[in-house]
Amino acid sequence: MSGLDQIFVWIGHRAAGWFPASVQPLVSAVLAIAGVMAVFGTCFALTTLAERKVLGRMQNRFGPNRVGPYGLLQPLADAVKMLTKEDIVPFSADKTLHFLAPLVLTVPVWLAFAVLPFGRNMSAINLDAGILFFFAVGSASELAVFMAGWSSQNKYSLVGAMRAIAQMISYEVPLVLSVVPVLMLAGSLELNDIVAAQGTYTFGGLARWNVFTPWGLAGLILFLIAATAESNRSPFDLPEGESEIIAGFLTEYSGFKYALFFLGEYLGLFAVTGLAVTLFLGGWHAPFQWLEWVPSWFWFAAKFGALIFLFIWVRATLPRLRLDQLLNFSWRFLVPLSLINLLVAAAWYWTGAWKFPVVAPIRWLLCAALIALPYHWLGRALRGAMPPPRKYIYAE
Amino acid sequence: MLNEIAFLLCAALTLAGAVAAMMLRNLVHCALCAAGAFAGLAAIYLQLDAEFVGFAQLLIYVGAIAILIVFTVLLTRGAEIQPGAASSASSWWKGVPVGALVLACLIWSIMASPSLVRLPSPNVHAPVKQIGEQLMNQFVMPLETIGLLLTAALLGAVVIGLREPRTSEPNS
Amino acid sequence: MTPSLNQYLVLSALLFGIGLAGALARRNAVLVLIGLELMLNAANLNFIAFWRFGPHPEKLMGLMFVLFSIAIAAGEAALGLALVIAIYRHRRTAQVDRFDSLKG
Amino acid sequence: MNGFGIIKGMIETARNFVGSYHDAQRLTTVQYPEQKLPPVENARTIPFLVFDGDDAMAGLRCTACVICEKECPPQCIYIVKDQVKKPDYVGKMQMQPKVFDIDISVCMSCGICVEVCPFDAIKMDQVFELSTGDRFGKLLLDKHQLAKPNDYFVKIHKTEASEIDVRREEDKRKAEAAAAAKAAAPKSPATPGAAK
Repeated sequence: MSGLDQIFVWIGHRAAGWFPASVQPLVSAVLAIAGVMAVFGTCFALTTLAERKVLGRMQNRFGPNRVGPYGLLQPLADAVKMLTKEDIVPFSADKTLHFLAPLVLTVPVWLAFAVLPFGRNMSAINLDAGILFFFAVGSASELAVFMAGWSSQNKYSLVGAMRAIAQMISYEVPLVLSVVPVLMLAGSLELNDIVAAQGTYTFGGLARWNVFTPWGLAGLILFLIAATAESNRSPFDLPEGESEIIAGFLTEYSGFKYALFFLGEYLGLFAVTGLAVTLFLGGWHAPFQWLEWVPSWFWFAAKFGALIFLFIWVRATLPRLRLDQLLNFSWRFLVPLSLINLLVAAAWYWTGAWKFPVVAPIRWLLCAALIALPYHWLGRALRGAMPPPRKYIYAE
Repeated sequence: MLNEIAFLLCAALTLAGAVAAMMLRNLVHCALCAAGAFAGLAAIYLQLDAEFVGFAQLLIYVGAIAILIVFTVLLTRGAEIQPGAASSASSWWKGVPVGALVLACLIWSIMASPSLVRLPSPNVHAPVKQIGEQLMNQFVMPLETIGLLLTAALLGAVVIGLREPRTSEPNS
Repeated sequence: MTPSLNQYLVLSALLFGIGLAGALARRNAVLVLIGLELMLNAANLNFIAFWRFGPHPEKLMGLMFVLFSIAIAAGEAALGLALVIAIYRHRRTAQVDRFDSLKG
Repeated sequence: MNGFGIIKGMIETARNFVGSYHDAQRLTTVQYPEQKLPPVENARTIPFLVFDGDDAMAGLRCTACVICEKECPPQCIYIVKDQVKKPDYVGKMQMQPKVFDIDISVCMSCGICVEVCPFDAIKMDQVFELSTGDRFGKLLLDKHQLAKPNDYFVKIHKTEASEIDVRREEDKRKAEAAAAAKAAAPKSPATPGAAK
């Protein structure tokens, strides 16, 4: 079990062992960085391909299948195309900010991977305030989007950037609030502790992941919705809604800078997905006790891949929202629901002390009802707040 | 030595950001430079072993306040360089001497105080858990007050920012 | 060698001076607010530095002060900027020296 | 129940996703360069010139009447009449084009030339792989490139072509009958026209 499980840790140790002791921390840090960048860089390439293929299949098309066997070399072709394109900077653009924006977006996103535990003993740094670090470095992306949109001196860019910021600010609130119950129940901001808190098994060897509790399930769904919006993905892709504002804040970008934006957006999605896996899906723990022999990093990767597939699936299914629907949905539905979810988590915590027969199902149902009823009411209220369905006079 | 260099870098970033934020003519540049200064300060907090505060600084100042400022700049059309911008240079005579005077006082008192040349206590650690416990015990009253204050500020900002319904004004 | 307390205090003083000079000299209300934030940050840096170099860092007093101060700064910024926008709606300007009459 | 529609939609896309792997009916995409759909009979791209027989230039139905040139809305047809005449299918002497060019970069595939042609000489083609690296030279087709045998016309527009063929056969037969009658009626001396 431990051989394959710890193979990357072992490789890192051996590689660092060749260097003098004084630089060993530096070397192991560099190795961790290189590992993360290599793995998630590849992951980026594969996801762009997978996204196009899965989207194609969901729309009864083939998707890319020309470059290489089954189109597997498509990312390579895309990369060559992107990097050989002319880098156009608009004449009236703010050159410095136009240049800095992709960097400001991409660099902090890489930092966010530092605290994610990818497997047993496999996180680059153990920060005491890991979650806070994650959200703190993620907050730079809003400024980057603004810089990109404003510096382009293009009205579509500016509108896209303003939409992006309004959306990111609105959805950051439920994103953080849906994480709080996990922190409350785990009693720590450190991601390794949160994973460890989900590491035990209950009856039948089923894992005690947060998603198997009412507040965890609700939290995961809230988190995923907010994460979709944070990473500007469909159905919340208004900032880049190509049918309305060309490409939003990306309109004036081309070539390598555009590729960097693309990379930054996907990495942001990966980081948030990794966080969802860590917080709600038990991190690198196996779902059943008898599956513990499978390496921990495999479980992380499997859950990660499943969530990425889910994001692609949602993108293939749902149409884009309107801006007022988007903001109403956040402030009138997600934020109150995530606040109520806090109360549910507290109720779950207090009912944990109950001692009478068949307590587990009762406790589960009670807490589930506590979140399901507000969900129903808020949903109805939200539907009431929306304008009524449009009446068509001529088309019918 | 490494610490010293890191400190100097962060300090340089902070000061450069602050000076640029106060001197540049384009308000969006000012706001972004201010964000840079706030980020530099966060780095200095991290260097001072105040992890939690450093991240909070980054989250709140860079993630929220800088964005708010940028939004306000755009909403008040401040990004355009006004024709009156040249005259604002003439008001430097008000600000700079006062700032320099205060600065001189502060620096003089810092330099004159011998007790301030001290080295940090070793191995300071501020675990998040301890911060949380303190917030819930010793500082629970300020915490609640802050909560109330923030709620009031939120409501106040919304009320102020609300566009009042267009009433017919007879004399306009 | 690590930086001493003096250096942090000098940095903080410089920041305060810059913020003060800017807040007094610039006429745009947003810039005045940025200057205020810089001064507030200078104070925060002082708190952190004194906490770190002080005799009882384990009591976390300085940290707590800064946490509360950051929270207040956030509220202050939100309110201040809302005021700027509200005034801009009435006067079509964000220059502070034009806000000189109480009558709207 | 709120959110139920989303789940229904996601089931639908999932059904597409799974179905597209084992249900050929769903994947309607044609892998173009390797597979091609058989063209529909009414498909039309650019005009071509129909000729009868084996010799393209001799059998060209076009009589250089320049109606099409005049009618063409984007004016992409360019015709120069030849001085030499040649007999048409009924044996009548007709003009023939010396130059017949169509600039297919200008042609908008409206088919008006086909409508107005009284000789069934110009018809719409179904070729579509017309792209070329030479923007000015290769897109200007002359009469040698435009001429295509009647068999080809029959192949692509079966209904229309057979109708025309029947009509032309009839014309030919009538003309022959007329010629024969003419040759037969005045038994006496010489009829120079009929001999020709």
